[in-house]
Amino acid sequence: MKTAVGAKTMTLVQAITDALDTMLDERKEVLLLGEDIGKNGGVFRATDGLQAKYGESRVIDTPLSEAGFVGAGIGMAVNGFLPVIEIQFLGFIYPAYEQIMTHASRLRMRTMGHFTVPIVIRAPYGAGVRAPEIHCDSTEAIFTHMPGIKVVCPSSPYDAKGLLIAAIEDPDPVLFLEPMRCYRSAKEEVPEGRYTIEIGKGKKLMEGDDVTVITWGAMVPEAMQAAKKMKQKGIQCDLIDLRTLFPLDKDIIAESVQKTGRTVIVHEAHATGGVGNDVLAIINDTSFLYQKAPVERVTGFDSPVPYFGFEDHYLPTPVRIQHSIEKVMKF
Amino acid sequence: MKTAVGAKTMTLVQAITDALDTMLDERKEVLLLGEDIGKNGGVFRATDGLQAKYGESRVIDTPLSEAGFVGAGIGMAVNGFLPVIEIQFLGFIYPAYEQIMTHASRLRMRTMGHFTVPIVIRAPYGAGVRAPEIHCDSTEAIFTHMPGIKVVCPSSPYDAKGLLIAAIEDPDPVLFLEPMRCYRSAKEEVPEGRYTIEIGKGKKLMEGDDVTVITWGAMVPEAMQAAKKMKQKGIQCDLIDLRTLFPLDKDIIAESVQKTGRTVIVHEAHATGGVGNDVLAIINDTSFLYQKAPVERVTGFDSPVPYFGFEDHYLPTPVRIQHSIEKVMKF
Amino acid sequence: MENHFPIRQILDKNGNVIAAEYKEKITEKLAKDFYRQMLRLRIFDRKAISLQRQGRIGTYAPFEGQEASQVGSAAALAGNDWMFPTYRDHGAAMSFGHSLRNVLLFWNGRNEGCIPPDGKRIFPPGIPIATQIPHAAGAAFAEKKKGTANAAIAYFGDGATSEGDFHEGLNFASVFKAPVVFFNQNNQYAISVPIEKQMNTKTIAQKSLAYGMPGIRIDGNDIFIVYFETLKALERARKGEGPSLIEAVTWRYGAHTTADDPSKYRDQSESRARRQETDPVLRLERWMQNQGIFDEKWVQAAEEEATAEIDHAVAEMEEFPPADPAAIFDHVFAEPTWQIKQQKEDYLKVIGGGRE
Amino acid sequence: MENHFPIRQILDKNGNVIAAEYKEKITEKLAKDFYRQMLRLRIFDRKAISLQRQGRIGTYAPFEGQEASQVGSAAALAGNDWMFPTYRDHGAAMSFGHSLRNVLLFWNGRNEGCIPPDGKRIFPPGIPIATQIPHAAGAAFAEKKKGTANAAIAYFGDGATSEGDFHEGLNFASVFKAPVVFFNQNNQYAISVPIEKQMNTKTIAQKSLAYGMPGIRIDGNDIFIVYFETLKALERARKGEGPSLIEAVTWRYGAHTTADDPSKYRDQSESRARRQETDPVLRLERWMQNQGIFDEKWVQAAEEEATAEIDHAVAEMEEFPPADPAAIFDHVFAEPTWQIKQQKEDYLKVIGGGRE
Ligand SMILES: Cc1ncc(C[n+]2csc(CCOP(=O)(O)OP(=O)(O)O)c2C)c(N)n1
Ligand SMILES: Cc1ncc(C[n+]2csc(CCOP(=O)(O)OP(=O)(O)O)c2C)c(N)n1
Ligand SMILES: [Mg+2]
Ligand SMILES: [Mg+2]
Repeated sequence: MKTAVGAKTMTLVQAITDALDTMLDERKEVLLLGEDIGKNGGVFRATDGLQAKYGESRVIDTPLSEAGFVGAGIGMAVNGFLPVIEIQFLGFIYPAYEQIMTHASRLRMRTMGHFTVPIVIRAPYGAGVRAPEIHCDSTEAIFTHMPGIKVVCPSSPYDAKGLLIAAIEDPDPVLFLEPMRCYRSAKEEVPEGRYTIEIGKGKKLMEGDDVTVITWGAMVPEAMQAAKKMKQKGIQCDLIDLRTLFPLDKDIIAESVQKTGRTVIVHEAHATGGVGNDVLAIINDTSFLYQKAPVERVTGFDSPVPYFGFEDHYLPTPVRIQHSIEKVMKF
Repeated sequence: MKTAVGAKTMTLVQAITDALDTMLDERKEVLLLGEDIGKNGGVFRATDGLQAKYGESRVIDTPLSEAGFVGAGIGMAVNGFLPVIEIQFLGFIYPAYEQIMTHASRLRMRTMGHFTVPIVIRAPYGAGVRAPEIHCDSTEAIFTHMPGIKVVCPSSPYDAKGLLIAAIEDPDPVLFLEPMRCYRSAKEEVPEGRYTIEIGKGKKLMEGDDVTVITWGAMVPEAMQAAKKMKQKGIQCDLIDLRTLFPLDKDIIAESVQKTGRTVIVHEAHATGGVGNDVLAIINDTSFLYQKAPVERVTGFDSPVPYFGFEDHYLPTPVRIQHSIEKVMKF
Repeated sequence: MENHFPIRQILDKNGNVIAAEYKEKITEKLAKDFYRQMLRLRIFDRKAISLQRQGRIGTYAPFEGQEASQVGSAAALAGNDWMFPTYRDHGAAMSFGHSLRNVLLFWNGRNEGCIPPDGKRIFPPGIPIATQIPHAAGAAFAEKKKGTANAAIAYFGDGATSEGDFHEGLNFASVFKAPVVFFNQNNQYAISVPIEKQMNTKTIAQKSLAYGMPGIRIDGNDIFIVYFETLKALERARKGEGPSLIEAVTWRYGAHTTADDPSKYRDQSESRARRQETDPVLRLERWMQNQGIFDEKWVQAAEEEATAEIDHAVAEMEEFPPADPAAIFDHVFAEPTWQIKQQKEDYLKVIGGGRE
Repeated sequence: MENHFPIRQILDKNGNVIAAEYKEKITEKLAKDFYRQMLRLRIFDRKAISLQRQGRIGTYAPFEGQEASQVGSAAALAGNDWMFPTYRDHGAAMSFGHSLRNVLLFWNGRNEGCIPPDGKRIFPPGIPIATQIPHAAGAAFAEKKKGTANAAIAYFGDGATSEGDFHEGLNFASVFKAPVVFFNQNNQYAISVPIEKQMNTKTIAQKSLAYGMPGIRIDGNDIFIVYFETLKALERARKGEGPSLIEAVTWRYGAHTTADDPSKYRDQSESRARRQETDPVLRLERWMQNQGIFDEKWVQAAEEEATAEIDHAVAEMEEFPPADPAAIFDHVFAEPTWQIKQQKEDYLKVIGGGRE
């Protein structure tokens, strides 16, 4: 295991590129598959320069066919490779849903470990960048409900690189969600070379005794902003970035809720069936007697993600989050 | 609106056939699409005799292509028909997931009501009949999270017919889940002719003050058995069959939980991301102060539905349900 | 296979009619109408790009270079036919009668932009690639069931042929002899992926053989062949003879969308050369010149007329009332469910007079 | 198209070799080996049906009638090749070396049945139609990347050609010249749906034209053409020339599965007639008879040997330890997540010594 030597300041999308570069370099079984990831470097430039560096045999532009290349990726993974597949936007993963649902996630179980599928599927997700419809979905919950696949969602450059490397090294399929709204919105020091962050562990971004605020991905900056505003009003938030959506970090949730007794969950996906409800279930199962107020969920609405002219109305905002924090405080 | 005149004793699958027959007769826009639904009458005989009665132009065998015929069904629905589409088993709906997710459920919103998709997608679901793998999925949650489609799941012949007719008459897409384990397991009086049951309304199957038991579909008989056992032990269950999974019947849940303060939710889908968590969220939102114990969930495990040699271990049983009822009672 | 599916033309690149049987059919009126429409679309397209650059609309997908394919095919439709365009086919949609204002609203993130004019059966642009193809098959099959002579046209690109929905849609239509024309614009790129990496066949037309339907490969920059072949395919459809596949070979000069930088993946000199040699507007101009009917003044007037129309549409788009958040809640179902009602109520309460 | 893709044979239905170039290649040894294998599979298939009737295994998909397609194609594989069968291709899998016990376990609802013998690269049977086709393309592409001469074979039915995954898998393989053979058994029905309602083409072989790959239509009940054409296709693959499509025209005599009643949708007399005329085992028998090498005693011995092997496998299947619930939890991930650990613990506690 190499140790990181230097460090560079980079954006989240650059950290992704760096992680891919690191792993292409470290393990010859790693290869990239997807639409426009070669010369074009991906529509978000996440694979920029990698085909030039590693060649067309490692960084492979596929036909426009998500079921085809995810299915073929499964075959390659079973046969010794570690494919990292880019889905151009999460909203275009649905044609591959069957391959993921009935094969990638089940093959280990079906064959009791004889065949396994160590693939990573990367997908930018979320609204807020004025993209056309279907480009803005946040449908992580249709994967967290699918046994046999892990779902990861970093919100910072440092976490993105460490988690992506962990995902590539994970012996099981991982869906790796990238908040496109955070791709270039902030920079951070990121170590050079290989390092990993454990899948399944959340991170405390702010410590506070009054209310637990739980979120992930593109909603982290929104929640942070709300938490800072509340601090000015004397309310201290315990702010958690979950980072992994399956398996959720039960301990960090329970520890915080047992401290504060009040919880606000923030996600941009629809309320019904959202991952927020899994957090709620953990609170129910672990911290029932500690709860001082019903949990508040600040989420996208139970409507399709609207066209971008309406998206600012659709997405949770710091104001909506503050309202909910105040509500649980007042209960 | 015709009024039902006579009544017949029938099984759930016969009630489905009867509903289809009634609507094919009442409305010429209704047509059936699917694999093997013609001469063969469907692999469960749900469309038995209907092609002979209404002809090949109304009861249409399609090529083996779920995305194709769901997609075409959307086109037909937009153009004036009321397609009722049979998916052979819920586990084979995934190839059509994109069509349902990005089109059937969104078209009304996308066009602000200009184009609409009044289709019904019928699918047998669930384990417990010793069927091969993928034939046993219970993945309702990947649809309840999808805004723009309703999800219905009857457990009795009477409800099945009334709800299917309501689904066909509904101006929006409806996923209609049929518990194959209940297809022929019981008979009931079913009125002749057209009648409807309101989508979105649950049903109380047993009244009791001690504990609320909430379930649907194929788990209804299991929960009923557990509730009867508990009655012998002096514990009175308030047993609810939800019947519709989106939109959930908030009122029946709140009313019952506010009475008993204790809840057990039973479903055969995986725990994480299951519809049980939506029930939990409703309890959190409406009945926090009434809760005397954490909610118990008795569900399928967070593993792919296993091969049928293991399915009896996988599925919730009356014993597991009783355990959970005792647990919430003892809390 | 390339020999079985040669690229057919009526007008060669110098503007000469090389298919004698069409000489009569190509009237001055038809030519001028086509020319005016292509000009109008080209002006629109450039305007839209500049609106995007100025931040007045969102990401935009230009179609310059593909005007002959879009105008020629749309012109072949009858008023009651169905159109299923993609994000790049608003050229076809506008020439079929879609409102310019609504097209601009669509690109400005407004659902209102998906609503076609009364009576016009234009589907909202298909964003998930190839998914509109089964819809067109179904809508056409519905027309057949109703016993009308209406047909449907589905637009899609070269890249779209790789998706399962392309295959399933064509198979469905062929089995049920649905009256639909599958109109492929092979602009030879799917974003950055050239056709050689998209498929192992040299033509898209030959894929028709997998469905037992007629397939033809045409010069998509020759508006006459586009028009007459689409007309033929529609006639077959109306007569109950089933679907057809048309491959119109063309080229987009510009970026995939305004978010794309084509210099990353292809030599821009090729687009420049094509503008000189195979441009659809220029080709028609050459024919008109050959006929001695090309009139600069008429062109100028047509340009001015189009510009005025487009400017008017831009103004309408910009004066359009701001997005009403109620729209998020009011069109999910015919009747909102309790979740949606409650979410609407809560949200309107939070934003009070307006959104922060 | 039918003329372009005639059904090729080596052996006609009377057991005469009609393709002279193969006379030398068809040896007694080869014929006897094929005969023995087909016999063994037929006995297995009938046994499995009777096991299902007796409730000793679950729903079963019989392949009787398709033995030549399955044995002939599997025989062409090399030991290190990959096989991607469907639920109807355990004939092929067993003749490629899969364990009979495990095949029976699979049909008895045991995941253990999906595990191939050591070193054998046999995928578990594909249940969702056509989904194994892209896997085969990918596994084959991986072999190419590794620089081996290994190839893959994907089995699928006529109905499977309608699914998007068929199209996407063939396109992927053709673009990357993956060493894979797409082996279609056209038994002319997808459950109850006859091929005329499945597609508008008369052949499946012609669908190869959509991918620029060689396609051939063969008599799937003629084991020699199956064997030699699969061998050819595999050779092409090994040489880096890419994938091929083989359509083996055949027929299943029985039900789709033991849960199906074919008399609902087709006249059973056709199956009876086919048994007399085009049966794959009978055809080979006729050839052997023509050669004067058919020996009733040898057949009887082969039958007895197969029966003993199968009875042994049935006994092994029935003696197999009962399903251990731990398996539900232990193979979801390499390391169980906390949910699974907790669920396992809770469940084992509830069932205590055993399940009620
Ligand atoms: C299912 C899906 N996958 C990916 C995308 C992203 N995407 C948008 S356009 C495009 C290329 C389409 O190429 P082509 O079909 O040739 O049409 P063109 O853009 O050239 O008109 C891609 C990959 C998408 N919209 N839908
Ligand atoms: C995606 C999917 N849809 C439906 C089914 C149900 N089903 C099982 S076999 C079958 C017919 C398959 O026909 P074909 O491909 O011709 O193969 P055959 O059974 O004739 O060998 C169907 C519809 C399935 N297994 N998967
Ligand atoms: Mg293109
Ligand atoms: Mg078949």
